[in-house]
Amino acid sequence: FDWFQEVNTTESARREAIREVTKVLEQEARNLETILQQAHQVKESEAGDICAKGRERFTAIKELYAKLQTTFPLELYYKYHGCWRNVTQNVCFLAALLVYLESGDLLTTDTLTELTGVSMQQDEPFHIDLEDFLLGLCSLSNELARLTTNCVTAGDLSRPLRISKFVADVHNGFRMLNLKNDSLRKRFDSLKYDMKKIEGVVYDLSIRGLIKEEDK
Amino acid sequence: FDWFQEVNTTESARREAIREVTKVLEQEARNLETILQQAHQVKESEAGDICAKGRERFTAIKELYAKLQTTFPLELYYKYHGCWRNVTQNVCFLAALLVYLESGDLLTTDTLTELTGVSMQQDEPFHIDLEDFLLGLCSLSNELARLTTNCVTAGDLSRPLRISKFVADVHNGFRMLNLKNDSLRKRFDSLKYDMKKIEGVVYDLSIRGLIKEEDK
Amino acid sequence: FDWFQEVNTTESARREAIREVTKVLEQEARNLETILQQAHQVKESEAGDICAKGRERFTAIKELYAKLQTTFPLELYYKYHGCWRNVTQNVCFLAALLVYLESGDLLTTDTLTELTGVSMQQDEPFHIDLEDFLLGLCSLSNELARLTTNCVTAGDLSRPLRISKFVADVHNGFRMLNLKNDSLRKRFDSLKYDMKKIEGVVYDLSIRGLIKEEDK
Amino acid sequence: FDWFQEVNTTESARREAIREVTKVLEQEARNLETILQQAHQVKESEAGDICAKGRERFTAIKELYAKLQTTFPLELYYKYHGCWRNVTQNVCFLAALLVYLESGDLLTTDTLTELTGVSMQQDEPFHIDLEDFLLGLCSLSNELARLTTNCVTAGDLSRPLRISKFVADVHNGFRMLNLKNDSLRKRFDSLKYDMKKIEGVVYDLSIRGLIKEEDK
Amino acid sequence: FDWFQEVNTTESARREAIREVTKVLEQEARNLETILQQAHQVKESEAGDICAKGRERFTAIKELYAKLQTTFPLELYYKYHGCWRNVTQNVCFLAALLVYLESGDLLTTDTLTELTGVSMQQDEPFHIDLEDFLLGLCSLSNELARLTTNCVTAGDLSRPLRISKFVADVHNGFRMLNLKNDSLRKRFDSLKYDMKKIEGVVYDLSIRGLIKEEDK
Amino acid sequence: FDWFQEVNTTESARREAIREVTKVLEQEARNLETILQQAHQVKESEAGDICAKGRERFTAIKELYAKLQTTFPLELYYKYHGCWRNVTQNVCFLAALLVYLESGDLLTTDTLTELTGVSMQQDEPFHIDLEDFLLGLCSLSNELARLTTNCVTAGDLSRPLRISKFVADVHNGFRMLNLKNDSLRKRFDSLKYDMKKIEGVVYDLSIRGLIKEEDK
Amino acid sequence: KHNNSNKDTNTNNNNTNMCVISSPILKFFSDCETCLTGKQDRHERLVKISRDITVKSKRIIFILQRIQGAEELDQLLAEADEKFGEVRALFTSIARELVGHSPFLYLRAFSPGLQEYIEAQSLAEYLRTKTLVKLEDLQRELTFDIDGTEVSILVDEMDYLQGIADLTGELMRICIGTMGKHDTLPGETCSFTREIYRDLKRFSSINRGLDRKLQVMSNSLRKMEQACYTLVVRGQEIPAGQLGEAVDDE
Amino acid sequence: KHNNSNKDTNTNNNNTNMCVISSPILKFFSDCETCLTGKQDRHERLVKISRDITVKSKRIIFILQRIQGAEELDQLLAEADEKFGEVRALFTSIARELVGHSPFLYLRAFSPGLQEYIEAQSLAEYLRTKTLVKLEDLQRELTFDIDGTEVSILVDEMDYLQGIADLTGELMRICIGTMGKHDTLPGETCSFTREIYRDLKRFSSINRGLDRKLQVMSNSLRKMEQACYTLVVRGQEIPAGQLGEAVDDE
Ligand SMILES: [Mn+2]
Ligand SMILES: [Mn+2]
Repeated sequence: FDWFQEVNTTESARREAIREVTKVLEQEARNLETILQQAHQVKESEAGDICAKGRERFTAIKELYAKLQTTFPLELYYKYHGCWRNVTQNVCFLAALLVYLESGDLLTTDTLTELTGVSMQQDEPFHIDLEDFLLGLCSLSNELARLTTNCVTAGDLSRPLRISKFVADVHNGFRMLNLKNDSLRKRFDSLKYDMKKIEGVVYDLSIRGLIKEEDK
Repeated sequence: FDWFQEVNTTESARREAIREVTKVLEQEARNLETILQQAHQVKESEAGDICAKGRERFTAIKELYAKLQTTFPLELYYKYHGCWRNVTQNVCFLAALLVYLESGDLLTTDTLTELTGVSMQQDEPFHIDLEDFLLGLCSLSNELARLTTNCVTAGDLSRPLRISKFVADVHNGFRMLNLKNDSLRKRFDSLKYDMKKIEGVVYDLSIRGLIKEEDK
Repeated sequence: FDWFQEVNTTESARREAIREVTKVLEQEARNLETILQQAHQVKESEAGDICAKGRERFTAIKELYAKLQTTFPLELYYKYHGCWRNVTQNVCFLAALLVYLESGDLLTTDTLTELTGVSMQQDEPFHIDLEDFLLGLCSLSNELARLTTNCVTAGDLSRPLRISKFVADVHNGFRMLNLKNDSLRKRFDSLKYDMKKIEGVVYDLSIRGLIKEEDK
Repeated sequence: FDWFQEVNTTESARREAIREVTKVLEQEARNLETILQQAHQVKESEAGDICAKGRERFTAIKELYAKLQTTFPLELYYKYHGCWRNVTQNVCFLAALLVYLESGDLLTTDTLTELTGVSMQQDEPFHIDLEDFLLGLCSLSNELARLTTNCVTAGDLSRPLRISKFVADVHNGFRMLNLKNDSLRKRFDSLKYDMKKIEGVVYDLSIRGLIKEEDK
Repeated sequence: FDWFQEVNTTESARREAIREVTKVLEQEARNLETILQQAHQVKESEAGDICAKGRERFTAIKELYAKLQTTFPLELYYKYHGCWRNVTQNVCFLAALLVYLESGDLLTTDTLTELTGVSMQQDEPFHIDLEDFLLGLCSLSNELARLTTNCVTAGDLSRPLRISKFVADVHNGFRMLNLKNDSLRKRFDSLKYDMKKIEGVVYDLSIRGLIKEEDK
Repeated sequence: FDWFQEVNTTESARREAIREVTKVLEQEARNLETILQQAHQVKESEAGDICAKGRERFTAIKELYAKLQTTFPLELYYKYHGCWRNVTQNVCFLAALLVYLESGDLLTTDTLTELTGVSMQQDEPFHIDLEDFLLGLCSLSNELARLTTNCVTAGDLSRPLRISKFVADVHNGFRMLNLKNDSLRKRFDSLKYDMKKIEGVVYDLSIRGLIKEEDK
Repeated sequence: KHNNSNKDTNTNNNNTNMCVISSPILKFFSDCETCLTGKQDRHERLVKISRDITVKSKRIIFILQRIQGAEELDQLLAEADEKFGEVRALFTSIARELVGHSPFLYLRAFSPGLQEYIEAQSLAEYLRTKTLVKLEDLQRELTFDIDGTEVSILVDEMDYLQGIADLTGELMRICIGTMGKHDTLPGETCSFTREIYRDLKRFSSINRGLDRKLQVMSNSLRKMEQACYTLVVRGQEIPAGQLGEAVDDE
Repeated sequence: KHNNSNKDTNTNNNNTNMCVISSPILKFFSDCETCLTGKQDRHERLVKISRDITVKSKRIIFILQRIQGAEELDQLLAEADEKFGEVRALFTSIARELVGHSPFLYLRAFSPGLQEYIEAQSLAEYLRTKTLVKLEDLQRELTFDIDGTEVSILVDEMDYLQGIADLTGELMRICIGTMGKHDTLPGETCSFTREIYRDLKRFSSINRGLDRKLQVMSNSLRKMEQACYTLVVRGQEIPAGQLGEAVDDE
């Protein structure tokens, strides 16, 4: 049984090391989130500053992902995948939010790789799992639904229409996928709900004549 | 126990065959949905094209239902009913949406049979279960509620009133039924909610004098 | 355990008898609701007819409550209370709606007793439970919120302000209660939303100068 | 919607009729169980009387199954199957227990058909579902495990060995099946446990020299 | 989103292929189990024949494991690990049982690799997970506890003491491991229980003077 | 909320520190257990050596308890109690086993304090919780039941009667307590089974005349 | 701003109990408030009494669980009876609270205590007379004369059956605990439980709650049967050649 | 029969509290009995006090929920303060029970009451000062001088956060309820909640309990944001051609 004992010890040590890195990664993600949350309180024009600060934080996140890859043999990726799933979904969401705030575009896999230093090629030893990426996008639309109401409250009446178009595009993309996975399907339903909510805001503005013709 | 073993094998084979067909059926339904979803973006007058394309897809769906009936002895219909329930509810919804977009009328059982090739006579060996049909109608009102706000946004101000009357009729029909079934009752509550939402849109138009007298 | 057999039989028989009566009661309540629902489509001045028809249906309801009291020993009232809770809440709601449509007043306990033949004295053997009555009032404000928008649609611009005052009074009454975290508190929270909605309509009218000075 | 209403009513009536019959069937099954339970208190030699009484009760059960088949169109068998599943499993168990007490043999499908009047051919319109039969056999071994300890307590030392052999045979039969179904797999695990328990009793007797050589 | 769609399809195809292989693997494991189960009914001296037959079946199992490795890129081992966990634990158990019946020794990792063609080096791309191996050993002691009582019943009085020593050794090995994992810890508790049961049998033999001095 | 950051950090650090100590404590307890387990294999007369070795290990345990007390403010004892409950119950059990093996007496609170350096005065800031102590005693009777059968196997026929008397005394003590329906009551119920088991051994010996008159 | 129509009414209901309430609506709600608060307060008081009853009943059960030989029975029962007096006093307080109110309205408040009491009472009754306590006897014990009014704390059949199901759990403990010490109790409790189980089994699947109780009973019964089996199997063995000695030993 | 070795000891522990206990083992267990029963009894007493605190705190919250315009605030706070006095008396009883015992040992007994109290206290504090009550202030309020000993009912961070999470639920009700009646409260409560949420979000996934609370807060926050949105959207609309009238109306 000595050999087992040894395997056991290696195993524990690895999990401990992974735990250490993901803990810091979670902390970094939370810091980034706190920064990006401020977007709810500022005008769109002032978001640039927030985005700049947000982008900076990705340096640390990139390093942590690099470090994570040194804690275990990469062929065991999916053995430990559960340990960083949650935080990676969160990082995907935050990257997507950042990119949207910066440019109004959808996060591409290339940009995600640029920000985190991790590939999205599913056959790479260490990569970002597709499902985690998609779940991150679901969180994005949820946050954008909140942003839509808040920017109306803050007096910014031109954004809702743009957000609405953006989320409709994401929704269309999702509909193509054959979602077996339960948690993803559930989140897709909530994406649908978010889209309707944003459409509702656009409607509220339209009917009151608060949308400029040129925005349409 | 040999006999049991045999029964067991037949059973597995059947479920496998059904699974195959319903998988394709789901894919077809998704395609059809993508087509009909475009109705949210176009003027009512341009919906004809979408409807034509949608109607075409039913050829494939009809064939799949025909194929489904060959995968198991029809007297065991309700043994396997659970396998195609979801997709059938979805098909009913899409058929109802198609018919509404085409003519503004409620999908009749005859039209449904024409589109899917499946009878709605509850005593036929293979038929569409009444409950599945009704659940499809609930999805319809949900979609129409969305359509209502979107067509106001798109500047089409005459549809909401008509949709409102249509959904009120459906709602009245449902109220007559003595709904015991839990999932149906829940969906009926959401139908009520959709109706109120649509009435809200009509109200918004009314108070702003945006409803023409002749529409009333 | 023969006595248990007996107890069981009595018990089953009683529950069956109660079930029979409440089933008919539910049907009657549904019929009454269908009648009163028409108030959404007619002018206030024409509601008299609806009310008259509605009031008639209470004869049947009264009889059913009388019959209900013969199905079990009255000291066991709260043992079987759960069986008719829902329908009684609904009856209270409908009675309150009727009275409001007739006179614009809040249903009093005396009128309720007159309509249903059941006392509201909480120490009477058979009575209407106070909480059921209050839950009925919550449903009333929900229905009045819908009525408010619909009567604007129908061109009746003087009712919203009156409804608004009425619901505000009910709301003020509710605020006096010490509620537990139960269904009543939840419904009270949603009453607040109904009130907001009605106030919204009044606001919409007032910014358009559609409220006559004498109504204020 | 009238047609729906009608379907709905037929449906309710059928379910009510089925409920009536199964309720009586459950009662009969319980009576039979009370009779067969006495086997735990009597010597094996006196079981004949119990069995005779038990067999008589099957006349009523047979009639009830015949009546059940008249309550709905048989092609809808699996639509309502859930309603009599439990009681049929119980009846299978009781039939198997009866046959075991009478002869020490395993209930055959023919005998079951003889007792209940229902075929076990899975393609017959009305039949006993294979799974229900197998679940009944699982209950049998559970009861036999109890019987084994009780008959030792009552001083009957020759039965355990015979029961042990019988249950081991049933267990072997089960092992051949590819059990996908969850509830069946769980029950199979408990069958294994019962077998071990009975083997334990045989062991207890063996080690104390309480098993006659000729029994082995 | 096209790229996602593609990834999705590959994924489904792989899972399907894995499912196919593991299904056959499960069937083979069941067949093997049926063979080895006969050890409960024969004398120790006659077990050789059973073992020979059992060993033969491993040819098929080995091939299936080889085939399994072709169904997906091996670096994704742990992504799909859950699909063959159960059957692999069962195979480990059966291999361990076979080896014990053949030689009275504990299955070594080398022998397991020889039988299944799969390495136990935890860093190999495709290997048998250590935890699955250990869970297989827990099942072994459970089976040996049953064997112990059954061989006393069959009159074989010298085996219990040997089994007792063997299981005590396994138990000692396990105690060294720092078991964090929940399911493993639970099974370890049941191993403890099995050991006590076997000690009980040895006690029963001892007090009756049925253990030969030279066996001690 | 910076204070919360701080509190959180302190809290995490404390829990980490406690976890560190208890981890080592668990390891030490496991080592001690391995030593005392040998008592099952040796004659009573040779147990002295085992006991001596066991007693030595308590030096380390004592130090660890001393260290544990430095990891958090002692007034928060019951806040973190859950972290060391399990291991303390185990230590109590091992201390009680040691004392029993040494002297045949029940572990007193004074001896426990001597061994672990921790008081059992329930109002001391750091103490051994009374319930943990009692749960340790339950484990003791469980172990003694195992010891009883094993020492018969080993040919030591005089111990069972003494163990029986000892456990009966403990059982009598427990009967004086008013227990809630908690884990202690459950363990007390299982203590009864242990007592029965030991009495069974004494009975087995006595019917064979293997108990010497002077032991009675 | 657009809605200050009811500011006036607001101000005078700020402290509802002190100032004059003008509108009939507010008058009605003020009455509701009194009624609802009264209910809540009574509910709270009943919960407290019920908890006391639970504790005391549990302790009675522990006293009775101390039984070993036949000779101590009377003393234990006497001890229990004394405690039952205290429990009865608590039930009197409940009855006092319930004057003019339906026990079923407050059943949820005190049914845990009631069930535990039934468990204790039925255990005592079993040990005293070897019979099952009757529902009507329990009911009579729970009928009180409060200032001339007769108040019954109605015992629901389901509460009774819950108590009986719990009783079999306690009987199981007694069966195991007295095994080898008391000549008849283990066997008697086992047969008694078996009879209750068989009788009640007739009503299974009528009521979901009852089914759960039957499951608990069935588990207890199996444990008792197993214990009796062990005793019998062990007793069956008379080692060859030592027959004489074994008889001596008895 | 074969085991009557301990019949003697049996008989003299039948009523444990009355007769002399000879063996040291029994002496020890008798001490245990005293200790365990004492614990149980104290637990029960604390549960009862805690329930009273819960009821009273809930009623304080209802009083504060009556707020509409700014002018009633002082009166409502005065009313609440009076009730807080009663709650404080109850906490004094808890402190009295805890003299010489760890609050954490009995935390489960009184933490529902404590949490509800924190909810009420933080709501009052918010309405009074528009700030979040500090844990140390709460802690000071819950430190008592019992016969010269200082007894602290220690407030765990998690209890505090639970109270804050519940607070946001109540703020949500106030936000909705005062909308259109109170000029500043709806907006203020919404921003205040948003800040709390953002600050606490930094600690998410540290603690599972905290995550659940954050979820509750997030829901309340969204409802408040939605309500504020509705108000703003509505206010944005000035129908063409009726501008003059609308201004008049204000
Ligand atoms: Mn109990
Ligand atoms: Mn609250």
